[in-house]
Amino acid sequence: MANPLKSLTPLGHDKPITEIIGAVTIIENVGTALASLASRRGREAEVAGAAQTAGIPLPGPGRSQAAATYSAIWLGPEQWMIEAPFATHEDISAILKPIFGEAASITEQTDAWVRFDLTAADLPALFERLCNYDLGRAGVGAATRTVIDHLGCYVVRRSDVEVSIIGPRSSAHSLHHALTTAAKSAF
Amino acid sequence: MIINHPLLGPRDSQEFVYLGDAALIHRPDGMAEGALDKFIDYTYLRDNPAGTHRELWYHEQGDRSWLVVTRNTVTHEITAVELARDVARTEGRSK
Amino acid sequence: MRYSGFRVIAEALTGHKGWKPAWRDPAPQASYDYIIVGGGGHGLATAYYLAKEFKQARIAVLEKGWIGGGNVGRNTTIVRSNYLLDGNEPFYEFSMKLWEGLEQDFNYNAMVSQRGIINLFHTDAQRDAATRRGTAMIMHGADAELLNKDQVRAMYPFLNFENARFPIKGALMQRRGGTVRHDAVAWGYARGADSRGVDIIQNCEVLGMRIENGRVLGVDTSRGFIGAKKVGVAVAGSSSKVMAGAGMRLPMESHVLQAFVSEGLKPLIDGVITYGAGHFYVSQSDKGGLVFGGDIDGYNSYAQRGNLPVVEDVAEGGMSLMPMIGRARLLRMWGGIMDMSMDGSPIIDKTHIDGLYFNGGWCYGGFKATPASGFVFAHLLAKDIPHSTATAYRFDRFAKGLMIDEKGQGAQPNLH
Amino acid sequence: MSRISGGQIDRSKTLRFSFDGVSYNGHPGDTLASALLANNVRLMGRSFKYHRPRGVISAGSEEPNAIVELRTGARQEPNTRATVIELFDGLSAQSQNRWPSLKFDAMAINDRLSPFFAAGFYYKTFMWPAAFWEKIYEPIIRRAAGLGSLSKQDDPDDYDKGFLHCDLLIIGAGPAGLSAALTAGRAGARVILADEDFCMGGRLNAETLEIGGVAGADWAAKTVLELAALPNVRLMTRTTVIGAFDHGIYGAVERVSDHLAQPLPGKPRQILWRIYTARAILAAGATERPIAFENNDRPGIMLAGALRAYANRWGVAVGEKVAVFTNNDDGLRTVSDLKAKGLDVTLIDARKGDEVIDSAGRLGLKSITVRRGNGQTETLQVSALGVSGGWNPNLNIASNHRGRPIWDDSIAAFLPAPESIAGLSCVGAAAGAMSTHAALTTGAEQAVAILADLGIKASADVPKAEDAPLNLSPAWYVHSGKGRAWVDQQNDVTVKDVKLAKQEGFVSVEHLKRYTTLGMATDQGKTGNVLGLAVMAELTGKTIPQTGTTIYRPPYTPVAMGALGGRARGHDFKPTRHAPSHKWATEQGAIFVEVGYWLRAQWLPRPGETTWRQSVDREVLQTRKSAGICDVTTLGKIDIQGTDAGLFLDRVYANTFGSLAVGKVRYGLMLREDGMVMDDGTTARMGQNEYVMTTTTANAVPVFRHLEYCRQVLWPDLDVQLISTTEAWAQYSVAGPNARKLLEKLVDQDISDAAFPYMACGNITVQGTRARLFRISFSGERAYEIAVPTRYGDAMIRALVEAGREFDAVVYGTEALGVMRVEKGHVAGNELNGQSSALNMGLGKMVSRKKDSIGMVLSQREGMTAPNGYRLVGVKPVNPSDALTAGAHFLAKGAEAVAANDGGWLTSVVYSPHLGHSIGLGYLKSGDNRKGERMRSVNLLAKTDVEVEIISPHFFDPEGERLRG
Repeated sequence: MANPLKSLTPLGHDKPITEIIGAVTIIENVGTALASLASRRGREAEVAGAAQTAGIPLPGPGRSQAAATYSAIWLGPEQWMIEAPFATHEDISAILKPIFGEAASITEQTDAWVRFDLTAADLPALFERLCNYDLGRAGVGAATRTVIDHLGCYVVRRSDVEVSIIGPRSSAHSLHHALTTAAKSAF
Repeated sequence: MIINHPLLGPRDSQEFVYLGDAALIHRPDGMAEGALDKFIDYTYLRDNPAGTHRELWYHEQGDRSWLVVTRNTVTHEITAVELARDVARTEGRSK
Repeated sequence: MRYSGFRVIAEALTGHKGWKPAWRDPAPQASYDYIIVGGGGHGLATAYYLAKEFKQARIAVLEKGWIGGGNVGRNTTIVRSNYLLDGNEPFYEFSMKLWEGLEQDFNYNAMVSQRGIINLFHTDAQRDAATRRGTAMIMHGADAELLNKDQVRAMYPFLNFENARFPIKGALMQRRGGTVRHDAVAWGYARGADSRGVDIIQNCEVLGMRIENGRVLGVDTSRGFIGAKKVGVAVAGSSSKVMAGAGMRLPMESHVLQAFVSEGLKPLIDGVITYGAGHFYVSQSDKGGLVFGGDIDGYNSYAQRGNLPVVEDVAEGGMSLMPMIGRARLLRMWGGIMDMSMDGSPIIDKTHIDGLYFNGGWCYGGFKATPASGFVFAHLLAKDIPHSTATAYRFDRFAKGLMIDEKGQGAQPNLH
Repeated sequence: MSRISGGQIDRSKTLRFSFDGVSYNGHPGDTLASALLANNVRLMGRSFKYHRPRGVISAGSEEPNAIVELRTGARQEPNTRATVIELFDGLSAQSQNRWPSLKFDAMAINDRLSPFFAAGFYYKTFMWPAAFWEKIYEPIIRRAAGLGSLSKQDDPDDYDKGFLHCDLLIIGAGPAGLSAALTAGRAGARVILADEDFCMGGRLNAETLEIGGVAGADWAAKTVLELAALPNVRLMTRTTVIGAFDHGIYGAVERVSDHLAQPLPGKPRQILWRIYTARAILAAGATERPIAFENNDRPGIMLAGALRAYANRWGVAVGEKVAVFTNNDDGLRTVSDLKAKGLDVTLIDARKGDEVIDSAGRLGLKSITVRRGNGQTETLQVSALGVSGGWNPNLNIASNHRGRPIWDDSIAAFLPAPESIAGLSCVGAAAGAMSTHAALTTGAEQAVAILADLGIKASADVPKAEDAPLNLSPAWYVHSGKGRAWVDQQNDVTVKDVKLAKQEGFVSVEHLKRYTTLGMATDQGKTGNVLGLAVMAELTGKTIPQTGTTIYRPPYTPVAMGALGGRARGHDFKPTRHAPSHKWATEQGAIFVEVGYWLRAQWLPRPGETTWRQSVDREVLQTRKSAGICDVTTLGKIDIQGTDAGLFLDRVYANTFGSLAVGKVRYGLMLREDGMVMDDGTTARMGQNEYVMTTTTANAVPVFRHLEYCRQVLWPDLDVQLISTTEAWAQYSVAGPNARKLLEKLVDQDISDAAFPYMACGNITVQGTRARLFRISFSGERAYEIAVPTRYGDAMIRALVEAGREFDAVVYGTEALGVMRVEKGHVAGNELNGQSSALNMGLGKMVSRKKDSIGMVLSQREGMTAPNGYRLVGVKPVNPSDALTAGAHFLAKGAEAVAANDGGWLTSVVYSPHLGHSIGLGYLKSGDNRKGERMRSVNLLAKTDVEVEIISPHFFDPEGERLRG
């Protein structure tokens, strides 16, 4: 068998980028595996139970929640995005399926997205140039999907000074351009 | 405009896609007698009121919920926003 | 009283004392042979042609406000006959031919200006569609040309050819397309109709229809009942409201279409430019303002005003097509209520009620259609048979599966 | 110099600027207007129609006359109000709409000919001969019309858009706005205070009035300092709120860099803010209006409050001897303030029957003629005249939702109607509260009331200030003589024009505006509209409210298109989507094409290939001969799971799916409810309750939306879950006789025809990497689509190319893809035009009548099943060397090219290297029964007329043996 396939980051490099633009640090995060989890009709309780046992948080609307290994983002009614360390959970859907069996629909999502982690002391000042999400009122753990330069992106407030933006992978360059432009303009 | 999403709170209508009159919930049975006439009315005729209007919006750039929004077409005032799935069920839709 | 250059000079020298009101302000009579509901462009044109071309009399136009206050006074003034489908193109070409002789016909300078319209294309598929459309236009007796990128550049060098997300590949041009001074169209028809005995009754709102045994007897108005042998409704924007008075549900929704004008500028844009990769079309008025527009807001509305997202979307299209307009200023925005029909095409037809006729569902196309709409509606009212160019605009086309869907969007009005 | 003592300018610094090439000095704090006046320049522009010499009449954004071209080159900015241009060092401005010079303007001849240019004259002439309009009359009119000019160069500056949120937006930072902001700010509410000026304080900066014992301007400065220290308050100067939109959203434009020679690196020129508010306060103050009299438009004649403002705020006197013509006590403030500055001031008080009946001075005011109450007339030599006809509340934004303003006799002006916009309250002069005390009080009290609604406790603490009444007695225009008295100065609308409009029946406000162009100029009639209304009211013997009201649309002042466009221009107009093979294809020198937001390789030239056809022909022939590889990632992929997934597919597809076996793929046809084809694609059953649907690239988003609609709205109890996986998988088509051999080198499983027959699908691995394989074909060849996680997409294309080397495999682009699908007769974009049914496409049999599916019923309508309708056909030129063009129409031989003979059209055309001539697909009336017929395909744009033969759309391997292999 030939050499295993080599992977590229969403921005098309061997290694993820890190850059500092004035007061903002932008990191291309490739260290997280993603899978969507959706309850099958009428089996919401089973899903909740299995998740609890497995240590998978299932936050409510507009929220994200972190636990020991897994964290999760609410996507829609009875639907979440499960996050886990890529190093240990590269094949995340294969790991999750046995946990939920036929009670849930699980779909691999790791490669569908590009994730940028933004760090800045004054994140609201940056986000007021990016999207209509009121980050000033969004506490830690707030998570939502909204529009950034025509792109549907998830905005996840990890801490007071850190936000993840999870956007469509094929538009990684456009999204990155929007973020760097706003960072230069805002500060 | 602002649509007060029942799960996510106030959201800019720019995140949504508009479809039209919520009467579309009541899709006729295609296998029933006289289906053709029913489908012609269902697909083409509208009350189009100047006033209160129940209409379907899709949160495409958000949580992908279809919503039934009750909105005044003269003032644009929104008086109710519900998950279309719940409305459809209460109005008798199932499988 | 006839208008002319000599008259203008004579009046100028005598202090303008001789000018008479452009139309009378008559009180409504007890009954008429024809009542046209709606004193907009279409209603006034209908009355004008009823009197002039079909030699009918005892005609009244009822307007709830002031004539010309609806969409004829709030549009982007573009005229063209560059439609694709058999159901549409003969009608719009007929309209174009009427525009071409209109001012001499009704003795009013409506500034019909055929400076040409181009529809830009940016993909091979759009070019193929332009070829199909242009060939169909010529087969219907209209004019059409396919311009390549260099021909477009020669015409409008300031368009974004170098740094475009969606490069310009060429354009479909109709040289006979152009613009018309919109208010003057309403006033010209009103004056022409009035001088032929038509009663134009302003501030007279139709509150209901009086119908007995399936036949219309007249209309109840804010100024009392007015009897009529035939009632023609031409109230685009309020069609569903008025026809509900006759117990009818229509295949349409009402939507707001915003339009915009910039501050006055020295000449920049001679003709009409339509962007093929964004929602933006623009022309420059004789006063110097850039008149431009884009898509409808997209939700049912009777509010005659829109919201920011569409304003921004139109400006984005404009900036991407002609980055020079960044330093031009948007002066005024307004909204008109469109009858958005289920296939994007109008309805001009009898109803199931004897003596009640309907004209509406114009979507974006109402202004350019004004002369033909009035003419064919007058034809239908006077002769009870549709004019040869408007045979497809029937109510029953949806039941029969004979939609006239230029955009191929199906039964969703806000996509047409 | 006309500089006098005082003012809020920094005399320690000097700024150089030029107007019409002459350089002058000014100071920080000056506007272009104040600096020009300080340099004794009163003539600043020409009017629109008569080219009358004009100077400033105001000190704010309502200015109709002093409008100039600011800056030069690509940054030239026409129609810019000198009264709001903040002076900066090196500023350069030119006068506009004049030739050859401002002082001598040849077009001023129009003024002499004005009797011929009465309102609406152009509607009555220029009609003969018809052809002359475009050729002669209109070009002259167009050249004469317009004001300033654009550079016709790309705007070099950047613009941002942004979004702000607050409890309370306060529009205007005069006494009322500051008082409201202080009250709300101290209470801890989230407040935004926006003002169009570069210095907060509003009229306070232009007055000598005191608040709480200190000068009003000082109180304002102190208040701004306190607000700036509050973290919950955002102060936005140079920010114009342009309009009120639905549900508490306001638009605002912040001029970030307009007071600089050019923006700093990386910074925008302006920002369009969308402000989301719980509540808003309109504290926009009031705008003074003139009294019309003969020749009331000369440079030097201005609003009394403006004359006062130039003296108090900018330390500028417009001459030593001045006069004030007023009908209210505010005018008296101008008299006293100017006297205090040592000027010689004459008062003409209309309330005493005194009137200004004429003026003199062609390029600048020299004298005025005054008729005293006792009938005596006198001529006063003055260089400036301040006029005050009262003040109109700036209710513009309050009427954005078309709420009709209400007339108030006490100040003879319109007030905003209560609740005219939900959530908006009006205070201060904007609400008709004209004294400083009233402004401070209404501002504070409204803030308290609003915050109470929002559950925030606040208290009003209002300092002492003057509370004098306006004592206005209405005077609109001076009845005298035959001359012209201007109502709308920029558009040259005079009292005579209003009279003519009345005479011709244009009495409604809407008709008056449109017929005379009153209020249509760049100032939107801020100073002229009510005056015009008053004149019409008098002529018709009605009251002003009976005559009509004027409501205002956004924007409050004109907005640069760049600000509304933001960053979305050039390549940033829309996002770009890159396919997984993009990096590799770029290295290969591929030619890319826009497909929606995607960039796809259109063809991949090889050295020596000089035309696109050479590349495409090679790609096609080599694929059919051996193997070809194509990136098909852009097709939509939707993961469909749930115990009802099969049933769901039966509802959304016209053909049957429930019966599809696990491990199998089927082609699906999706209709709209109106029976037209919406989309097509393949759907694979990957597991018992697990399907993967593919859509066309163009319809990926609409189809997903449609499926969610069916799932949530139509059949809410079906157990179906959906999620898009378009971007998760890098998918490549491998087609051609050697496709399997090529793949066998890479995949870890047995994919022999026995193990993996035509239309099979499954989860596999590629060198240990998770992958999916589908044996489906769009090209008519034995073909597979192999998908790997997107991060391996780049490696996968390289691996495929490497593995294909021994077979001389090619990578092909969208052109070759198109050629092969046309050769095979597959419908695609040009056939899926939204106007075509399954029957039109020759797929009528796919619509199952045995089950209810979207579109099934309406597809049966008579008009859509007529035998003479369009049918998909294949077309080839009778003479193989003839080229076909897509979009050409079908005509019978010898038939005239008129609509009656139109048989249909060519939808797609390609050159088939395999057949050696061009081929096409088309929709032809009764096409089913016309195979073998010879017709013409006519393109009337390119003037081509080609004889063609109608054949089956399946040009290539009609039996499909090659598919199964």
